[in-house]
Order: sequence, then C-alpha cells, then structure tokens
Amino acid sequence: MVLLDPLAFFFWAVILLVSLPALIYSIGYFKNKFTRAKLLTTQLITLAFIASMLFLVIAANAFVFLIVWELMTLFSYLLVLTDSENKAAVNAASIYIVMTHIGTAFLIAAFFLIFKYSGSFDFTAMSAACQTMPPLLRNWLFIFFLIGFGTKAGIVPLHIWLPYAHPQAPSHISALMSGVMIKTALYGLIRFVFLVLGIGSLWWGITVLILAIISCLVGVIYALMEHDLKKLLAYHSVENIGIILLGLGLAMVFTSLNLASLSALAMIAGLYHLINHAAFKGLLFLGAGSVQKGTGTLEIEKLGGLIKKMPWTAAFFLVGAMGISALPPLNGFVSEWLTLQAFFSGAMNVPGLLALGFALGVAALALTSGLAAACFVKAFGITFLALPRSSSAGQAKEAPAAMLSGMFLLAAAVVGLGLLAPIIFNLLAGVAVSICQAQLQTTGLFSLVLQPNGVIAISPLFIAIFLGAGLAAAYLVFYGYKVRLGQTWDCGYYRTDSRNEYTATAFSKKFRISFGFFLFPFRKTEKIKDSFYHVKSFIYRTNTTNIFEKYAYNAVLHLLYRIAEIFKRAQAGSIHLYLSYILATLLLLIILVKIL
Amino acid sequence: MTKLLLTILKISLVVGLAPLASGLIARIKNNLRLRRGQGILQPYRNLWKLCGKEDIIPENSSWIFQITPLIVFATSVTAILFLTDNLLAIIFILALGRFFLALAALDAGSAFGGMGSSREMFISSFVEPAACLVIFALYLTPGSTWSLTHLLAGLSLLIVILAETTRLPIDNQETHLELTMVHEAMLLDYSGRSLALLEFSAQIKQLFWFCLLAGIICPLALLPYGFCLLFIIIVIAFIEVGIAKYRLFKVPDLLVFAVILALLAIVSALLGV
Amino acid sequence: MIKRLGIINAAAHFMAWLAALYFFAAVGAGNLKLSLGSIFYADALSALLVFTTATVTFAAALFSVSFITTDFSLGKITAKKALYYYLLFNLFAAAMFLVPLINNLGFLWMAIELTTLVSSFLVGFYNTRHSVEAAWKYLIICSVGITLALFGAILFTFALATATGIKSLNWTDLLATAKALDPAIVKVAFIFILVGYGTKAGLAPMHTWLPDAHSQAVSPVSAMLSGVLLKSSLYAILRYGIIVNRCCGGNYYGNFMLLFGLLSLAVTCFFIITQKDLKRLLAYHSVEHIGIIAFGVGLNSPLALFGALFHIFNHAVTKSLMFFGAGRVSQAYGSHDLEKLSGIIKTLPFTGLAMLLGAFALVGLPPFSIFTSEIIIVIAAFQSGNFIAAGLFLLLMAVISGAAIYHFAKILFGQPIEPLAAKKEPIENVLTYLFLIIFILGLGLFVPTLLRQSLDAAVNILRGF
Amino acid sequence: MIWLLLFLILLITVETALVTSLPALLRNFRYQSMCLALLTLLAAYRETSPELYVIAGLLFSLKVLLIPHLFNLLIKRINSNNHLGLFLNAQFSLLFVVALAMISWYLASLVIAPPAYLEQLTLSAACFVVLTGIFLMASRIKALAQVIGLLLAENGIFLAATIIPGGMPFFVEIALFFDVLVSVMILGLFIYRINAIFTHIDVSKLSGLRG
Repeated sequence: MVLLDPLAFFFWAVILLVSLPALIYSIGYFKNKFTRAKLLTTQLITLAFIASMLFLVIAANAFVFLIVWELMTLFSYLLVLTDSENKAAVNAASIYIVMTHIGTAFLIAAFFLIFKYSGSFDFTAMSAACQTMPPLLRNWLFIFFLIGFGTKAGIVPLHIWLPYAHPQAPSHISALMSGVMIKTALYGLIRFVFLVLGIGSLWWGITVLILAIISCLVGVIYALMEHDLKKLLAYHSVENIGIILLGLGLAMVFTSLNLASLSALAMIAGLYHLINHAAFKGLLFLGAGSVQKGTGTLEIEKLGGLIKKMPWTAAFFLVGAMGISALPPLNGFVSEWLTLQAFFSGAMNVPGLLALGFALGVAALALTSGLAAACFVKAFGITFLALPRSSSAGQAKEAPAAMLSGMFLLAAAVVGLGLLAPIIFNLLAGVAVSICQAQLQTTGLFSLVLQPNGVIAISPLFIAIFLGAGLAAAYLVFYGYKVRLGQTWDCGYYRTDSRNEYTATAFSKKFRISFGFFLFPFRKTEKIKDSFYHVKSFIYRTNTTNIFEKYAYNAVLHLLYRIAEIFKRAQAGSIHLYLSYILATLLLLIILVKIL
Repeated sequence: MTKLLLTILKISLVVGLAPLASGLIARIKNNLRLRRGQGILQPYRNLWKLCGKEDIIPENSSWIFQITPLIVFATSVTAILFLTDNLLAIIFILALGRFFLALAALDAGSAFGGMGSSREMFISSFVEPAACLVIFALYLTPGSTWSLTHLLAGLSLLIVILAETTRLPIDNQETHLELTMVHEAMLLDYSGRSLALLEFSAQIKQLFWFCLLAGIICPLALLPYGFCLLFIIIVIAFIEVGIAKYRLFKVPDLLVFAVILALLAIVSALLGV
Repeated sequence: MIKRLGIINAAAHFMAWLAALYFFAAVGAGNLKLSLGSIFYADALSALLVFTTATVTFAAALFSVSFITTDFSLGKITAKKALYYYLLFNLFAAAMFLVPLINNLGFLWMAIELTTLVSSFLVGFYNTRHSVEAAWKYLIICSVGITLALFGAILFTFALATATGIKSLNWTDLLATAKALDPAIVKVAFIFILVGYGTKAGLAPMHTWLPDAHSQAVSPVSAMLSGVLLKSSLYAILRYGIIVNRCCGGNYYGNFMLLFGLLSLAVTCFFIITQKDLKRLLAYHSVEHIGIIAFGVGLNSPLALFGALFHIFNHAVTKSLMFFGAGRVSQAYGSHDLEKLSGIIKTLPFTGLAMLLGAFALVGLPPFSIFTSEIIIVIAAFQSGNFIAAGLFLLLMAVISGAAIYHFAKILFGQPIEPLAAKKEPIENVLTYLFLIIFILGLGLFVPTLLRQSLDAAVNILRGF
Repeated sequence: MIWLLLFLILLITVETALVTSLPALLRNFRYQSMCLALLTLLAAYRETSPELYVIAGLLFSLKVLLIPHLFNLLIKRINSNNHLGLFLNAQFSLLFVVALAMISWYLASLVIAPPAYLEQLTLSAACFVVLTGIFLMASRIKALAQVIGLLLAENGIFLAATIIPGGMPFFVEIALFFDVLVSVMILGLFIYRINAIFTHIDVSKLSGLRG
C-alpha cells in the first residue's frame, strides 16, 4: 500500500520543508482577511492539499496514485479559487484545471496501458510488465508520461496555466503550488519513467533535455517581461523546472548509455535543484505575499523603497533572490554548478555530437542564470530599493511576526542548503543511487568539500568564509570614519523624486528588444492634450505577445470554436433537418449492414 | 603549508599589481594616440587620493548601497583563489559582486544608476554563456599542448574580457556620457573610499581575467607567463584605440560571436584537432 | 394547499423508493428472475432500472414541493396547473416504472411510447413558444424513432416465427431460441431497434430533440428525463442486444454501441464548448454520458458492462442533482442563460455548493461515484486492446470535462451580474440535495456488497448467462 | 388479389410524394389505409381468424373514417391554407422515393430468401411505406403533414406485421391501435397549441431552440 523508499523520503522532506513555514506564514497572512468560516475552510483545504501531496509520493499503487493525484488537483483548484468572487481567479482556476485534466488523461492512458500487461497496479508488477513490453509501446508510454506530468510540472509549451494560477492563490498557497506541487509531477516522472518504465532509447533523454532547455529560456525571458511580482515568480518556476529537468534528462541520457555513476551525478544535480527551488521559490512567494499585504499591490512599477519600511521582508526576499540567481554561497549556486559539472563530466564520455549538444545545454543554462540574475536585480531593485513609486508603497507596513518567521525558516533553508552542500549532496547520493542503481564515491557524510566527480571540488562554506574574510578585510582597511548623507546626483535638477527613478519597464527594455524575435513586443503611445499645441502628458504602454497562447492555444481553441460553430449549424432548430438525420443514419446503416 | 603560502602570494601579487595593469593600458593607449600620457603608477595615486576623501551617501539609499563595495571587493579577491583549479566557480562568484553592484546602482534612485544596472545585467547575461563555453572547451582539452582549441577559446575569451573589463567596443571607461556608459553609470553616486574600493575591485577583476587568458594562450605562444600578460595588455590597448564603441544592441552580436567561437573551440576539442 | 399536495406526493414516492430498494435488494442481489404471466418479467437488470427510477423520481418529487410552490407564487402557473403537474408527474413515473418490468416487447414498446406521450405535456408545460416548440420536436422525433423500433420488433418476431413457428413477442422466448434465429434478419432488425430506441435514448446523431426537451421541461422533470427516461430506452436496446449477441456472436452489437458511443461523445464535445444555456449544457452532458454508457456496453467485457451499468445509476443521481440546482438557479435568477448567471455560490450558497459537488462529480473527479464507473470503463477499454477507441474516448472525455468545468466555474463563482440578496434554501431542497449527495459521494467512496452483487447479476444477464 | 393490393399501396405511396396539398395527402392516407384494411380482411378470410377480422374492422373505422375525419375538423378549426409546403419539389421527392424503394427492396432481399416472393414484396412495401412516411415528415413544412407522415409510417408497420404468419399477437395489435389513436389526439392537441401560440402551423419556423 505504501512505499517508503529514499525517493519518497526525499519528497517528504521537500514537501515538509515548504509546508511547515507556509502554514506558520498563513496564520499571519489570513489575519483580519476572511470570515471565520471561510478561514476555517481554506485552512482545512490547505491541510488536505498538503496531506494529498504527502500521500501521493508514498503511494505504491498506480491507481491510488491516480486518485490522490486527482484529489491534489481538486484541492489546489479550490485553493486557487480562494478569492472566488474575483473573475481573474475563476478564469485562472479554469485554465489550470482544464490543462491538468487533459494532462491527467494522458496519465490515465499510460497507467491503463501498463495495466493491460501487468494486470495489477502495483508498482513492482507494473515495472516487471514494462520490461516485456514491445518497445514501440514503451515509447508511447514515455510520451504519455512526459505530457501528463509535463502539464502539471509546467514544461514549455504546457506551462500556460502556471502564470495564471499561481498568482491568484494566497501567497503561501502559491509557495506550496510552485515550490512543491509542480515537483510532485517530477516525482511522477522519476517514479514512472525511471523506476517503473525503465529508461529506454537515447532519444527519451534528449527529448527531455531539449524541452528543459526551452523551458529554461522561455521561462526566464517571460519572467523578465513580467512586472507583476507573483507572475514573475511563476514564470521563474517554469525556468527552474527546466533546470531540474536538465539534471533529470542528463540522468536519462547517461542511463541509456550505461553510464550509471554519471547518471547518479546528474540525478543528484536535478534533485538538489528540486529541493533548492522549493526553498527559494517558497521564500520568494512568501515575500511577495508580505509585499502584497503590506502595500496592497504586486505591481512592481508601483512599489519601491520597501527596504526601509519592511526591512525583514526585504532581507528575506534578498536571500531568496540570491538563491534563485545562483549566487554563491547560497543553494542555487550549488545545484547549478552540479548540473554544469554533470554536463562537463558527461561530455568526456558521450559521442561527439551529443557532447556538442551538451555544450548548447551549458550555454543555455549559463544564459538562463544570467537572465535570472538580471530579472531578480529588477525584481528586488525596483520593489525594495530607492524611493516608493506610489503612496501605498510609501505607507507600507512590515509583515506580522508569524509571516516573518515563516520566511525566516525558508531563508535559513536557502542558506543551509548552500553552506552545507557536501552533507546534502551525500544524502541525495543515497536517493540517486537507489534510482540509478549506481555506485557513487562520496566523500563522507560530514565532509566540507564537495567533490562530485573526484576531480573538481568546491565548498560553498569555504567560499563563504573567504568572502567573509575579504569583506572584513576591506571593512577594516577602508572604512571607519567620515560618512556624510547627500543628495543623489541629479544633474543639478532641484530635487530627485520617484519619477526620476528607473522603471521595471525600462530595465527590461533591452531584453525586450533583443529577444524581440521571440517576444514580438508592441507599444502604444497616447498623447493627452490640453490644447492643440500643448501636450499635457503621454501614456506609454508596451507589451509583448505570448506566442504560445496566441499561436498554439488560442489557435487550437479557435479551431475548436470554428468546428463547434459548424456543428451548431447542424442543430439550428429545424425539425426537418433532425428527421433527416434519423433517416440518413438508418439508410446508411441498412446499406452498410453487410459489411458491419 | 606551502600551498597556503603560494595562495597568499598569488592573491597579493594580483591585488598588488592590478592598478599597474590599468596604468599600463592607459599609458599605451595614450602613446598610441601620440600623446605623452600619464605615468603608469597613476591608478595607485588615484586610489590613494580617493581614500582620503569623505564618503557621501545618497539619502535615498539603504544598506545595500553601503555594503556593495565590500562585497564586490570580496568577490574579486575570492575569485583569484579559484584561478587555477575551479574556473566554473569564478563565473558564479563574480556574478555575486555584479548582482550587488547592479542593486546598489538602483538603490540611489537616479536614472543613471538604473541605466547602468540594466545595461550591465543585459551584457553580462550574454557574457556568461560565452565564458562557460570557453571553460567547457578547456575542460575537454586537458594538458597544455598546443591546439586549435586554445586559439579559438582564447579569442572567445578575449571578447569576454572586453565585456568584463568594461573596454571598448562594449563600454568605455574614459567617458561619463550617460548615453554610453555602463560600468561608470553604476558608480556614479559613489565617492571617496567606496569609489576607491570599487575601482580597485574592477582593476583586480581585470588583472584576474588577463591572468586567465594568459593561462590559456601560454601554451599556445610558448611564452613565459609574464610576457603573455604584457602581450594581452598591449592587444587590449590596440583594440581600444582602433575601434569605436558599439551600439548597445550590437553588443549581443559580438558576444554571440564569442559564443560561436567557443563552440568552434569545443568542436575542435571533440575532433581532437 | 399546493405545498401539502407536494409533500404527500413526495411521501408516496418515498414509500415507492423503499419498495424499490427492497425489490432491488431481493431481485438484484438475489439474482432472481421473476415472471408474471407472459407480460411481466423482472431480473437484476430490471431491478437496477427500477431502483434508479425510484431514486430519481423520489428526489424529483421532493424537489417539486418547493419548486412548484415557488412557480405558483411567482405566478408562472395556476393552482389548477399545479394539480395537473402532479397528475402528469405520477403518470410519467408510472410509465417509467413499467418499462423495465415488461417481458413482451410489444408492450415494452408501448410503455416507452407512453413515457413520451405523457412527458411531452411536461415538456410543454409552461405553454410558451419555446416549450411548445420543444414538445413538438420531442413528440415528432421520438415518435419516428419509436415507429422504427416497432418495425424492428416486428422483424424480430418474424425471425422467431420463421425459425421456430412460435408467434410471440416475449423477450424470454426470443432469448431462449436466440441461437436458432436467422442472423441476417436479426442484424437488420437490430438496426431498426438501435436507430429507433437510440433516438429516444439520445444517441447522436438522433439526439437532436434532447437539448430542447430537457431545457424546456419543468426542472424536476428534466432530471427525470435525463436520469431515467433515456436509460429506459437504452434498457430496451440492451434487452435486444442480449439476443443479438447470442444470435450473431462476434462484435456486431458491440461495435455499433462503440461507434454510437464515440459519436455521441464527439458531437457533444463541440456543443458543450460553445454552449450558452445551463440546462442545454446539462442536456448535452446527458448525451455524453449516454455515449459513455453505450461505449461501455459496446466493449462487452464483464468489467466494462459493470462500469456501464454502474454509470447508469451514477449518472442518474448526479445529473438529477445538477438539474435541480439549475432549476433553483433559474428560478432565482429568472434565466438559465449562462451569460446571465454568475456568483451562484454567493446568492444561493447551498444550491451553489451542491452544484459545485455535482459539477466535480459530473466531470469525473474522484472521490465521486461517476469517477469510479468511468474509470472502470476506461480500464476495460484499454483491456480490450482497442487502443485507438480507448484513446479517443479518453481524449473526448477530457475535452468535454474541461469545457464543462469551465462553464460551471464561471457561473458558480464570481459576482452576480445584478446584485441579488443571498437566499435561504427551503428544507425540502436541502433534503433533496443531501439525499442525492449521499449516493454521489457514498458510492464514490465504496460500493456496497448489495450493489456489487446485483450489478454482477445484471452483468451476467447482459452477457446472456 | 393480394398482389394487386400491394401494388396499389405502393402506387399510393409513391403518389404521396407528388402531392402538394393537405387534403390530397389526407386522401392518399385514407386510400392507403383502405388498401391495408382490405389486405387484412383478405388475410382474415384466408386464415379464418376472427382476430384479424376485428383488426381489419378497427383499421377501417380508425384510419379510414375516424382519424381523417378528426383531421378534417382540425383543418377547419385552425384555418390553415391547404398548401403542404415542400422542402423538396415533387420531382426531387419522386427521385428520393424511388431511391427509398430500392433500399427497401435491398433490405427485404437481405431478410427473406428468394422463394417467398410475396413476403419479400410485402416486407419491402412495408419498409418502403415506413421510409416514405419519415421522408415526408422530413420534407414537408406543415405540422399536419408531419402527423400524416407518421401515420403513413405506422401503416407500414401494420403491413409489416402481416408477414408474420398469423399476424401479431392480438392484444398487442389492439394496444397499438389504442396507441395510434392517443398519439394522434395528442399530436392534434399540440398542433392546436402551436396554432394558438404561433398563429401558424409552419414547423420550419419553429426554430427558436438552437445550438
């Protein structure tokens, strides 16, 4: 009934890592927000949601897995609808559930196809059956799993629900959904593709890698364009799922090339980034929630200067931003470094063309991390630094203690996962070894130096110490006296105010233009005139085109609507038409009866 | 113990000689323009003078503004530590300093800072892939025998260095024109010791990159390390004199070219040329 | 007075429900085959239909109490008309109870025809342009269908007479001699049966009357139409199908059901996407579910048949709940236009919640009963090895469910377009909802032994044992 | 004699496709029913079955006398013009009907093996009548035409029943008559209602419910 293997424990750790702080946070977040009854329901659904995730990862039976999977969807759907009177929330929730529903259909197909061969939903029986299946069917199963779980995980191009659904939920729910729930899809991918189905052809891993690269880049580029704090974070989830999938895809490639220990290394990198993303994305969503509660808006163009009003939130958000930007010595750095190491080590051992492909992967990952850093400079800088851009930002209040302590826990996790990397690595090695059936040399549980492939070593703790030493040295040598407050340089203008500040739109403009081949930016300028000669002000709007929605989803929807319109014409109210359908059906069947 | 001593020696050499490299480039450039030019020790004098001045902190700024010079300095120094054994970590460590510098630029609340910050992040996000690929290529060709890989990787890294050390055609250290400046725009609100620290850090970073490049082309040119460094400095000076600044939106083209060079380096490494 | 009448009616139907429960337990779980004369016959399959009918009828009677009272107080109907409603209601119910208990296929035909004739008045009950139009289409189309079905029945009798010389219309006689019948005649005859009763059962493309009739009928009656009437007709097809299966062997009958099942799903898929009327949406959803049942029957494996039969009951209770909700909503909002409905949970909290549950159940989410039966059918579909059909089925269901939940979310949540004060829910409605939710949720969580046994017995009957 | 009657029925059925006015259609129905009654009477005479005599009598009194009479009353009552309203003109209708006849023949040949030519013809005629009835319903605009089409189709059923040796069970047949009567009355009632609400009985204009 239940399956308690290292993989399950790992996912328990991930779920609890975010759930507990999120629950603590919710106490503060919900204060004076809802009626008692609504509060109680919401919290109960939240608990049920967490419980369903916890149960999902220990289910030992695909049918149970499926039911819990659907329940998890249901609860999260309801949680997205917490603000059920808001039309945007309803819309977001609908997109979410429609997408996952279609994804689940693929999962159902995959499970039941296996069931036909295994006669049982038990993982071990299914796994045994998969080994004797025709290879073509296994390929189909892989595709089904990839689409089914990919929809939930938010792999591009199945990601469209994510930026809608995550921002609509209360922040700690967003943290849970983005930090944990989408990871359960990766759990499914690992469980069913690695353990039940078994890795097949090389192209499986390559497909995953290609999708991962696309997800990374698309996610981060869209995030850069986004000026709603939570939507921005949601797109970063797409990006980070891509980074995790780089690890998993590499593990698949290595497994199919019989490079077990490399596969374990890649798997560790993926899992490491998985737990890292849970920590910092959870933290960032909680931070965004504090900002929203403190100022009433998430539009970063209306924020600014919050570091003075909300010092703790700012500090925690900064930690999260540094984590996600892969800055040493925090956790994101470790996992991205590990992923790169997996690429490097792999390139020595795979055929040349594939190695060249790995080079592209490396380039994509580097570009992603550069863009992510840019995005978080924007997100943190515009939101928290300089002067407030609106009165609500000027009157911001620091979040209550419950919220801060939730954030503190996650911030501690971000730091801890970074500094204690060797320990975490060894723990994850246990999980990865169990998945990839590999022998892996580890450097002992309490080593301080991380040496994943026996050649290249790194220790975030040492980096931290050196950085600290450098910092201290510089402070001692250069500082200590004579500091004066003065005005910001304004070219002699009488006073700088928030209107002089750089905006998020301006910040991202370079990226908008240079990725224009993909973003299709467009802009509108309106003049507001006092008289014919005098322009009072300009309204300048700029936006980008979401090609996935416009050219894929809307196109499909449009097609469906077109067909539906044709069908509608078939039911236009004419009884004569209806009668002729019956007659036609009858005649057709009579004519065809011989061959039926 | 000797390793520790060597490390300390390495760090102090790079830190100590960093302003000298800057001075040399400036001097060579001036001479190439048929001017007499400053003394090569001028950067030391500049730093010393700045250290004597008081710091003026913009009133809108926060602790980020004040801590940034320290972090940038610390990262520059820490990066030297990994100069020979873990090149990949360097990119991440330098990213830390850049991240804070970009934040500090926004912190003062001036439009110049924002411009600098956004341009810097824009350029750096294209630099990182090129740098990573160069390291990837080097990783694939262990040992120090001469190869085409080293040549291509070196060329690619040269472009990276132009970007990282705020040189023409990507950035211009000699101007404070708001339309063109990148790095200088971020430093605009710094003064006194903070400014000294930031400039010093930039110089350290610059020498550090030169050392890295010298490490690559050393086997190529079969020249001693020091000559290599000098060679790089001269080449950079020539480039700076001989080329005009690119528009910001042409910069990615150049960096993509660097990426392609690095990819070619990888191809040649894989082919074993 | 009207309310009292309603309560008496509901109480009577409650007794009927208890009796049906007993009947179900005795006949279904006991796997009895009862005959009364040559006209009446009952087995587990009949018992399932009787119990489904009783459940939906009782719920509809209970819901009618406040519904008809409200209609009366809104001035939509007169007191005399309310009386007339209850008369027709009971006639309709009686006709539907009769259907599964008949052995003689001629009388079965007549009972089904009777349901059409009686319910046409309930469809045209409000005597508006739309309702009369719907009633006319309903009458004409179903009459045509049923005429074809009678032609089929005659061909069956002819087959029996030529093969054995027995002149009988009894199902039991046909079954007993099924192997001796001429497959050529049976095959042709079944086409007429399928198209004929299929029209009444709402299989596409003969379903066209269904959205009109369901949307215009009095809401409790819509529930009965969708929950039971369609199934009664399907029941007739099933009965003939048993004979065809035994006579022709192979998959002749099964393939037809698969084809029409998938066709129904495909057609409804597009109508649901662009639907603008709540009750029509539910009606098309009924076509979908009939399609699902037909698909399950068509697979013709014990598992699939179990799922299909289980689905008959599950769909009946769930769809009833939704139609009651829709009725209540259209009374409160004065419309069942999807564009005008919004924020139901806010204005009608209890109805809204019930509909939310119902919607989840209807689109096949666990832990509701429809999920169980649908998933059984899907498993059976994959087991059958017909992967293309299974995949198509799954995909169409996913699209339909997606579209449906999109529509339901839009009306249940959000803000009402014109501010409406939150309304109190009459106790009868609450009881009705709860009564149905017990089945919807309860059967999703576990299937009682009694039910399982009788479904197994019915499956055996369908397989001709 | 039987052949002649069958031929007559076929002829009348084909002719209905050409008819454009309501009374003419009604007349055709009446003649067809008359033929059917005669056919049943013939069968009753041959098999000396009292049940069939009763059925023949019922056929005559209901379908030849009562129902056409009721319709005439209704037509007078609702003041409709006599035009049927054709979706397909007479020529096309004829073409269709011929196609239907061929399909019916094909069907009969599937069901009944060659030596039994009479049964084969009867069945194909029956099927033809049913299909034509439905075809009329689908291609004629007036509500009344639809009802008559339905009645024609039911005539086909009665015709089909005669191929069964000894006919249908008696009580079933009686019940059928009852059913026909009731449904005609109910349909008539609805026509009356349609006329009252819409002020016409043009069912092609009853298209308020779409999609």
